[in-house]
Amino acid sequence: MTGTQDPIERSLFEAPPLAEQERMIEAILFAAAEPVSLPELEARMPHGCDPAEALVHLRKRYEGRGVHIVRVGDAYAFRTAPDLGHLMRKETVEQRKLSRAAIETLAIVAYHQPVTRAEIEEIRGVAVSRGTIDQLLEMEWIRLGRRRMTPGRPVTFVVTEHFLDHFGLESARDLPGLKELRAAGLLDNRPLPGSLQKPDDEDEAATGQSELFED
Amino acid sequence: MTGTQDPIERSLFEAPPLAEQERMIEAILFAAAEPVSLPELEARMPHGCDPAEALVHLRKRYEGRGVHIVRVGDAYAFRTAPDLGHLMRKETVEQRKLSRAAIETLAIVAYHQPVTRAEIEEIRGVAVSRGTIDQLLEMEWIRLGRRRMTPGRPVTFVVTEHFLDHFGLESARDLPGLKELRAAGLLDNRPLPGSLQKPDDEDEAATGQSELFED
Amino acid sequence: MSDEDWSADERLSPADRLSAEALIVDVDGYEGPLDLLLTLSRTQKVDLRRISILQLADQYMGFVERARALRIELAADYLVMAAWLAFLKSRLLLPPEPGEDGPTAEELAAHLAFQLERLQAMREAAARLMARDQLGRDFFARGLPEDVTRLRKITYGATLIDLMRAYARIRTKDEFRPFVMDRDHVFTMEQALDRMRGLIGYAGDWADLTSFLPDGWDSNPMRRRSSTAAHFAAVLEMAKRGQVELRQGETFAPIQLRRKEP
Repeated sequence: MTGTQDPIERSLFEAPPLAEQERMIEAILFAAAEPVSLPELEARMPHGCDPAEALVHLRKRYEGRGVHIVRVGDAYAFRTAPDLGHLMRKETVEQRKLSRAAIETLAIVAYHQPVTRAEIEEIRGVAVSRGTIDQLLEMEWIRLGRRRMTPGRPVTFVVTEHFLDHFGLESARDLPGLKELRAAGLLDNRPLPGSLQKPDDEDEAATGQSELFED
Repeated sequence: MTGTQDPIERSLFEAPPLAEQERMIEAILFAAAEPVSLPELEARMPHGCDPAEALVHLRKRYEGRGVHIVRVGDAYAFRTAPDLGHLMRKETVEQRKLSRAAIETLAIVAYHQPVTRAEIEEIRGVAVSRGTIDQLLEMEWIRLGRRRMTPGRPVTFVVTEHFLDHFGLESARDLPGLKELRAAGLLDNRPLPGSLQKPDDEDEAATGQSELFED
Repeated sequence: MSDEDWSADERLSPADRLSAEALIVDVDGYEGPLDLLLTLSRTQKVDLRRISILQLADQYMGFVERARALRIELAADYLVMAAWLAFLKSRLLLPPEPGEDGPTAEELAAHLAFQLERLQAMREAAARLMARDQLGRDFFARGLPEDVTRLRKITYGATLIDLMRAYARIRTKDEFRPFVMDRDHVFTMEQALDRMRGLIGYAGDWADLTSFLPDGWDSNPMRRRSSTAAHFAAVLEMAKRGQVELRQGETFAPIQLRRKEP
């Protein structure tokens, strides 16, 4: 333990050199199974460190290696390179089988978020079955978003960081085909012409989404 | 995943280059739940690989880094550099499930805030032990709100930012209402795992009103 | 679509679905009318944007007819869709009524086409999502997260689901009552009076007041005291009105009562 004293002592006066900061981030990220956010890194490192800058260097160092640093929302984690997945058969976790309804609901939440239950049903043309939302919440792939400011103030759903981590996405903006879908108008909440539309949520749907995907 | 085909195909004829073998070991050691032995490495890598030689290079590569490869018996594993052990404190947090009394109390505060202790007891139908409230206060999931302007001016409780953070909520208003709980299948009275349980030991005993007037 | 988790299955392939019977047998497999329409639309073998809604309406109604002929119960929403498509078809075929308000038949048809295209797009998006490299299948987190220090801190966790279930559990126990001070331990004199009026008709002989206390109010001391006091006050009131007679052998002896003969 004597070796640990030095850097701590020194940090009272100045931040450790960048190379040392890189080592620290490397250790913290390696030890954690879950992504670690920048503020958390900063909180765990000695005073005066700049994890953002050190991270840039560290990420570069691991480019093309067997493990690399991925960004998940505002957090970072080491993950094995996807092309080596075949070596890891032993570690493969049995994935919970998702029903087709659950997968579609998940995709709709991801692409249309924040989205209400009524909107999901409108898109799928069928009631969301009991337990589907429940299951996705339990897997922590979706969570509650802000309530929609429309009559009834329905709850909305958005995807989680856990979801991004699972599918190797930096942010919901990186969903495959998002731009094309939006350009084709397929993410619009177009109400049925005339008066047959659901009373919920027409006006805010569009704004809610763009708000989320904006930088 | 198409990228994986190449090295596998090739490996039928010759072993992957040493740098590639290093990447493989790096990924295997990273993902493994326990140290991996040389024979096991060899078994998991493509035919013709020489994990012993690749390991020598890989270990050298990690010398002086934040993590390094250590030998455990006759197996190998990544470990944090000992001088950085002080950064690892966060990893030892032990998670425990909140007691039923505490989670119910928390739910009532979240849904009815600001709420007095007497009101919590009224809704739960049993007295709330001091320890339950204290625990929630200590976890910083609830805090004191404004005093109620009624006789006795009882203190009220509200949920904290920290609570919203933990449960991934943007505001307490976004909690689903009874109707939505029912729609999500959460209100169907199905026996919850471990139901038929006897009342919580600590605070289900009818202590009556006397305790209400304590403070 | 190669992903095994993604069971966007064989029934989507039109080749396997040419016979109407196959469609009918699979009716349980459809996730609602829109899903069925999307499947039927594939037999047109055109871009969804150029789909013939008229033809689709015919296909759908043909399906519903055959289901009826085979005495297969269709859920109400399938029938609602059939009725709506019949309406749409008639609007598409007939010239618009002069002075008619509301959306044109073409607008309605275009909207249906949009819904089909959007559902199809979401299916494809879902398939692409599931085909991505996934954590724990294609790439991996650290298998041996390190817990180095002996410092052990216990934190209590709960998920949102726990919270919502807890609330649901409390709220289904009984409906929410606005807060009143433990009213369920209080028996009022009015209640006792009502009760005694009903009971006194049977009390021709002297009987202890305590024998009139309601069931379930003698177990808990607070409830026993409250109900005794309320019933005592009630019989005093009834004695005043000349409805009962009261007697007590000595101080603290049981109070007895009987109906006063008119």
